[in-house]
Amino acid sequence: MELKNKKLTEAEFFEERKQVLSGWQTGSDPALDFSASLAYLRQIPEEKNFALKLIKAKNERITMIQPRAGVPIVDEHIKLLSFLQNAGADFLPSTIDSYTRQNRYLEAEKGIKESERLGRALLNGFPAVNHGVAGCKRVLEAVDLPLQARHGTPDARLLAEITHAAGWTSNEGGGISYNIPYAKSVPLDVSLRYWQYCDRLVGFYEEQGITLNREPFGPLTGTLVPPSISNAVGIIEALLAAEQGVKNISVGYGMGGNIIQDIAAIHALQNQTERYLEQFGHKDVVVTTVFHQWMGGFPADEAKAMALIAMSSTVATLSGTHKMITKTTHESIGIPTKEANGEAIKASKFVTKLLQRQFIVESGKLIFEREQIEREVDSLIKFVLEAGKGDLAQGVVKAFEQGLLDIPFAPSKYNLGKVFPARDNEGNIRILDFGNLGFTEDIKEFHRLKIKERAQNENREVSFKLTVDDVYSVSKGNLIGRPTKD
Amino acid sequence: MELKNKKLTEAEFFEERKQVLSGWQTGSDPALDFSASLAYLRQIPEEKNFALKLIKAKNERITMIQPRAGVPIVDEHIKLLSFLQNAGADFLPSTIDSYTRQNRYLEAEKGIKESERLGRALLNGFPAVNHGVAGCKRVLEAVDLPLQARHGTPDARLLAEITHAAGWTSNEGGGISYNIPYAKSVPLDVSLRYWQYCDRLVGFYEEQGITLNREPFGPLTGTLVPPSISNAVGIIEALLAAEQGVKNISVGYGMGGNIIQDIAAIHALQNQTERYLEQFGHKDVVVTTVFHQWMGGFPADEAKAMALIAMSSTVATLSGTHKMITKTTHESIGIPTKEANGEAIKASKFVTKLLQRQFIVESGKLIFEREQIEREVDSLIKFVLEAGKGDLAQGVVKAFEQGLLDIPFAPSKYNLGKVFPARDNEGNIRILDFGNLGFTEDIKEFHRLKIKERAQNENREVSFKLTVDDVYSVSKGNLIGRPTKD
Amino acid sequence: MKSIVIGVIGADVHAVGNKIIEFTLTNAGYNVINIGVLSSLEDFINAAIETDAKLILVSSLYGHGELDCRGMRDKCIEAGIGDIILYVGGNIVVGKQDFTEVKERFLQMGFNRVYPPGTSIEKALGDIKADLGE
Amino acid sequence: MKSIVIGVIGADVHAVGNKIIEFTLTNAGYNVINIGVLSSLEDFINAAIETDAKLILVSSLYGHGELDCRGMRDKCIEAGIGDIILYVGGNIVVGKQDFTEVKERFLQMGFNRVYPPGTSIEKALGDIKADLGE
Ligand code: B12
Ligand code: B12
Repeated sequence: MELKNKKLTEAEFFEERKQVLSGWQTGSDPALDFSASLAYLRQIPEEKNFALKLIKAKNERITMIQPRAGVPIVDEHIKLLSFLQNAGADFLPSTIDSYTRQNRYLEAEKGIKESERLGRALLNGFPAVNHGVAGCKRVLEAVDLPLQARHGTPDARLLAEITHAAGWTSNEGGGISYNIPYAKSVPLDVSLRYWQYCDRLVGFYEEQGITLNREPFGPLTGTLVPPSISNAVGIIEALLAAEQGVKNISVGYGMGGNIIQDIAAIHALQNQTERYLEQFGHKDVVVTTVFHQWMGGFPADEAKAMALIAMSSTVATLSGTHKMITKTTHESIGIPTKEANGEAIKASKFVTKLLQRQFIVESGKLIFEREQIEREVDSLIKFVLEAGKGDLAQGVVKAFEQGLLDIPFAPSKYNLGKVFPARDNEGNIRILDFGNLGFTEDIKEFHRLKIKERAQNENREVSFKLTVDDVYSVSKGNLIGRPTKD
Repeated sequence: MELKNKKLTEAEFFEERKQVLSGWQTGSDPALDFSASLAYLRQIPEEKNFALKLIKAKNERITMIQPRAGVPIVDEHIKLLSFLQNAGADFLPSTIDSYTRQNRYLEAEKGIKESERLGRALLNGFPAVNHGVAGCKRVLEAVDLPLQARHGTPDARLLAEITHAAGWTSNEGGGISYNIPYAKSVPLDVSLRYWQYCDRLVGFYEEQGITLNREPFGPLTGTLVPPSISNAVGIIEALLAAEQGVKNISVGYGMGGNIIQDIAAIHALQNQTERYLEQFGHKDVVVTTVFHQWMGGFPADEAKAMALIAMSSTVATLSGTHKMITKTTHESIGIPTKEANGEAIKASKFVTKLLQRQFIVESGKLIFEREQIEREVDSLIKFVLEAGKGDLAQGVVKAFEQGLLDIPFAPSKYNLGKVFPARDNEGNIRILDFGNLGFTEDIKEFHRLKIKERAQNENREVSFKLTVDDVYSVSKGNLIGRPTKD
Repeated sequence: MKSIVIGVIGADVHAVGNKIIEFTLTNAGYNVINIGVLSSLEDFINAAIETDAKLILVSSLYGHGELDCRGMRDKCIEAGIGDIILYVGGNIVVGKQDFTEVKERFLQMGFNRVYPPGTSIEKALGDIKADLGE
Repeated sequence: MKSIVIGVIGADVHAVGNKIIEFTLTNAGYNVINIGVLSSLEDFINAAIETDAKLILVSSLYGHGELDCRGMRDKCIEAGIGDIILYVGGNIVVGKQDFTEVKERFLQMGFNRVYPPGTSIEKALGDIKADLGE
């Protein structure tokens, strides 16, 4: 069947569903019958519904907080999440382990057993598929907040089925954002198709009166991603999701480090997602934004890491974003302890609450950057649609093939990997090498100028060395990777 | 002798000096002969001169960092300062103990002895007068950074003599800012007169080619001080200092919590200090600004305290201030350990360095707030000058008598204490009760409107309860002390 | 109306908490005699004698509390008000110290109640009511 | 030019460090065979045999390193390259753990050098030079 941006018919969906549920033994749980799952979802109180709580954040104009967290054993995971809830989280996650993300449920099973035997976590997350609907429900019922699966799974169909049936009211990811940064050899048309299923599942629940939230993963590789590239991907995934009937979408963005560019990116993301949804005929979708605290390499020093966390929270609040994903002071070392995670939540929440409703909205620079991002996004999406001869899904596949869309530092072989970003002299993320990126000539000229300005300021040639220096710089305490004297 | 804003003659100065130096036995040290002290100061390298390093910060447009710190025993104090230097401080302080601040050198001596005997600090700072020039020189020579005395002393004449002769190239304070918030019954004309001496001493060194820095204490009581009141006091103290020959002045400001108002306050402070100095005929004074991290009651939780520190650092950097004074995660409990102090320095510096040269300069709101503060400052200073029939020093005394100048929460009986501040609905610090403050009617109307807007929003009367709630709020995690449901 | 003497002891000028305490105790129905900041031991005792107060509530914020409060109970006995109730609170010692030890030191000086940093006056209202008998 | 095989083991997709390592080692004059992310034990060994490499430099960032690296030396021996030099670095276990213990576990798996989190590739250049004999 050829990939098209078109809503799966109920017949297609139900046909595919049989196969999906047979992917692992937990798929045969009768709790996965829609009669059962719908009944379960209907009795979930409003304050535990991810989508409804996000609408609340939007109406109240406040920034809510969500950590990342996941451990292999259910009871331990419950302890962890309860701890984070008490620390002040507004939304809870379940970060899924890397074997599950690759659908390697057998290895995940081994990881669970080994972790139980040794009494320490050998998996880097919560293997939701292996734990099945029952395990996932136990988690949901033990906490008071909405739950979301956060992962990085190209084929998350079974994961989505199990977690939604267990009352987890949001799923993160998308056919691009959970493939290109998270896989090496999964073809893009395949992951897009898989994610149509995930979205159709949410659309199905929506048709039955249950609103679930979907969140494209904004930060992509988390490493010097120019705002227009990540925004374009987020908008495209929002459009693909809406086509399948999703009505509550959060688009995300990973902090870049220049405050004005970051705020501009969030504003542009909100504006353009709404505008494109309208334009594609989806008039009743609620759009919110998600701001990720610094997603690149973190400083090892815990005081510095905490400073970066609080600084990120300041920018997030000023941007008016609706949800912020937190990091921890252990970021550069390993999966954080629950205590470290809790401290970061407390610190982040302190800032968002203290600065509540202080927004930065005006300033010429901000408007300039926002319009620049919007122009670039328009250019990218135009090239994508052209490549797909009007079909968005087809266009995405073609655009990645040709490098019209290209995500820096991504591991996937379906990503051209010719785009190299670097910071300009003010620390804004610009593009040094475009590869074949879908930018019009005037946009390219702007980037060239900006990068040249910086290189001249540092008395050096424009080269890949700028990119390399910028990858390291924040963890070393500088935004811009200037050449050092020694 | 009547107080006048007029440079002390050399004869008057030298006459008074004899008496000053006889205040405590360490005043008779021959190192206090100007021949000796000048020779010592002349060999101090540029990078250890406070005034010159501030000029560097100004030229490079960066925010440098200074902690607070002081313990009673010289060797311990050296250990402490070396530790803070290694943590990344750009300037070093010596916070002076409270007995010395009250010229109670006998009790300070007891405190030193007791601290030595018990092996723990019983004084809350470094008793520089008791340690004398020799002790203070030992401190300076053990570190690589400029040193400043930070205290709160109405009569700091002997302290200034001793510390400057020991090569400490800056002195914090002023006749208003180190009296009204720090004393109960020292008449204002007396402290102003004492500080003319401190300034004249710096002016004398200046005449001999040695530039020292003077820093009026900006935050005053640190508690809901409206920017225009603290800015007006800073500007007045700058004018008084310049009259005595001071050429390098840093005016300070304590963060209020509304980011736009804070940035506006720093911009207004820089602008108006320069403008007024010009107007008073002082054309060769270098003005820099100092931003104090949140000066009111701190949250007890260390993660939240660190968040407040990093958030303050973000605002300071965006404001373009030249120096930031840091707090610690122990703030709400007691004098910090050197480790806690070091962590805060690292965190603060991480932010100022990462965000280096990212300024917020435009935006209509910012310009509006800056102009509002400037209007209010102009009004206050006009009333002061009128009260003094043209003489600024006389004017200050009269203005405080009449409440034309009035500092909220100050302990001094020479302060009318009729001004009550409160936050408006955006968290800006405004005035709820003016007492007799030197504001024109249109300014008062603006404040009334803003406070009313907030009270209405909270469905309550405009009353002192707003002020009380706002005093507590930040330590509880809110900027505005809204009525709580419980 | 029962009388309570409040003030900030020693060379301490922290005035904000003192003003809040006055406001809170007055609202709670006590006759508050506020001798303000920079008050000596003697100032507290004299005020208590003059107003026949049953409770002296000492604030110390700046860290010298331990030096300033020494001999408090003895001086009260000397002045003939040996059984007056003595409270102390604020940030009563220098730095972050183990509070059980700190408390012990102040109890030995004759204080009846000793509060750790961060105890707001509201939290002590219950104790005051209990100790003054209501 | 000496050959070094680099790659990221297991289900790990952290690609950034891998690209930086390739860039750095190439600049340092080595022939770098980069098998990229999501590489199995066998991928590393096959690449080493094909290119006659003297050093395999394994990156593991995502926390499953301990599971993924088990049997590394044994598989090398089986494949007839038993004395190849094995390095591992990145964030090789889950969470913040005492590194001396972690190191011990990986040394026992047959690694020659085991690096703690935050060791950039530059810091290991000296070891590489020493081990490859220069
Ligand atoms: C960016 C990032 C991502 C990006 C990766 C994009 C991509 N495809 O590359 C995204 C967002 C996709 C991601 C995903 C995940 N990540 Co991640 N990620 C990071 C992060 C923030 C930075 C990594 C980075 O690029 N650093 C910059 C490069 C230049 O440095 P580097 O990778 O450390 O490599 C250098 C050194 O380590 C060293 N080095 C590396 N290998 C070797 C080998 C030898 C022998 C030597 C000497 C040196 C050496 O040299 C390199 C160059 O200098 C780190 C935390 C951090 N470091 O701050 C977490 C981190 C590595 N991620 C982590 C985790 C858990 C995940 C996820 C499982 C869960 C999640 N958070 O979604 C998934 C994993 C998916 C998968 N299957 O692998 C954990 C690993 C935990 C652990 N080991 O206990 C970390 C440490 C964060 C944390 N504390 O939780 N991540
Ligand atoms: C604002 C402030 C100042 C202002 C004070 C303005 C003024 N005149 O009032 C200024 C800037 C002038 C100042 C000066 C100094 N300060 Co100061 N200051 C503070 C700060 C930040 C807030 C105090 C405050 O107003 N809080 C709000 C009020 C409402 O709360 P409160 O004062 O704690 O009072 C409440 C409770 O404590 C309680 N309470 C008080 N007394 C009692 C008694 C009883 C019996 C009970 C039950 C309860 C109780 O009820 C009050 C109302 O709820 C605190 C740290 C903090 N708390 O975050 C430091 C702090 C008190 N200061 C400190 C110090 C050292 C100084 C200085 C010596 C040095 C310096 N930093 O310059 C000078 C001292 C000058 C002097 N001679 O006293 C230290 C004390 C250290 C210690 N004990 O180990 C602190 C703790 C900061 C620190 N960690 O270093 N300070």
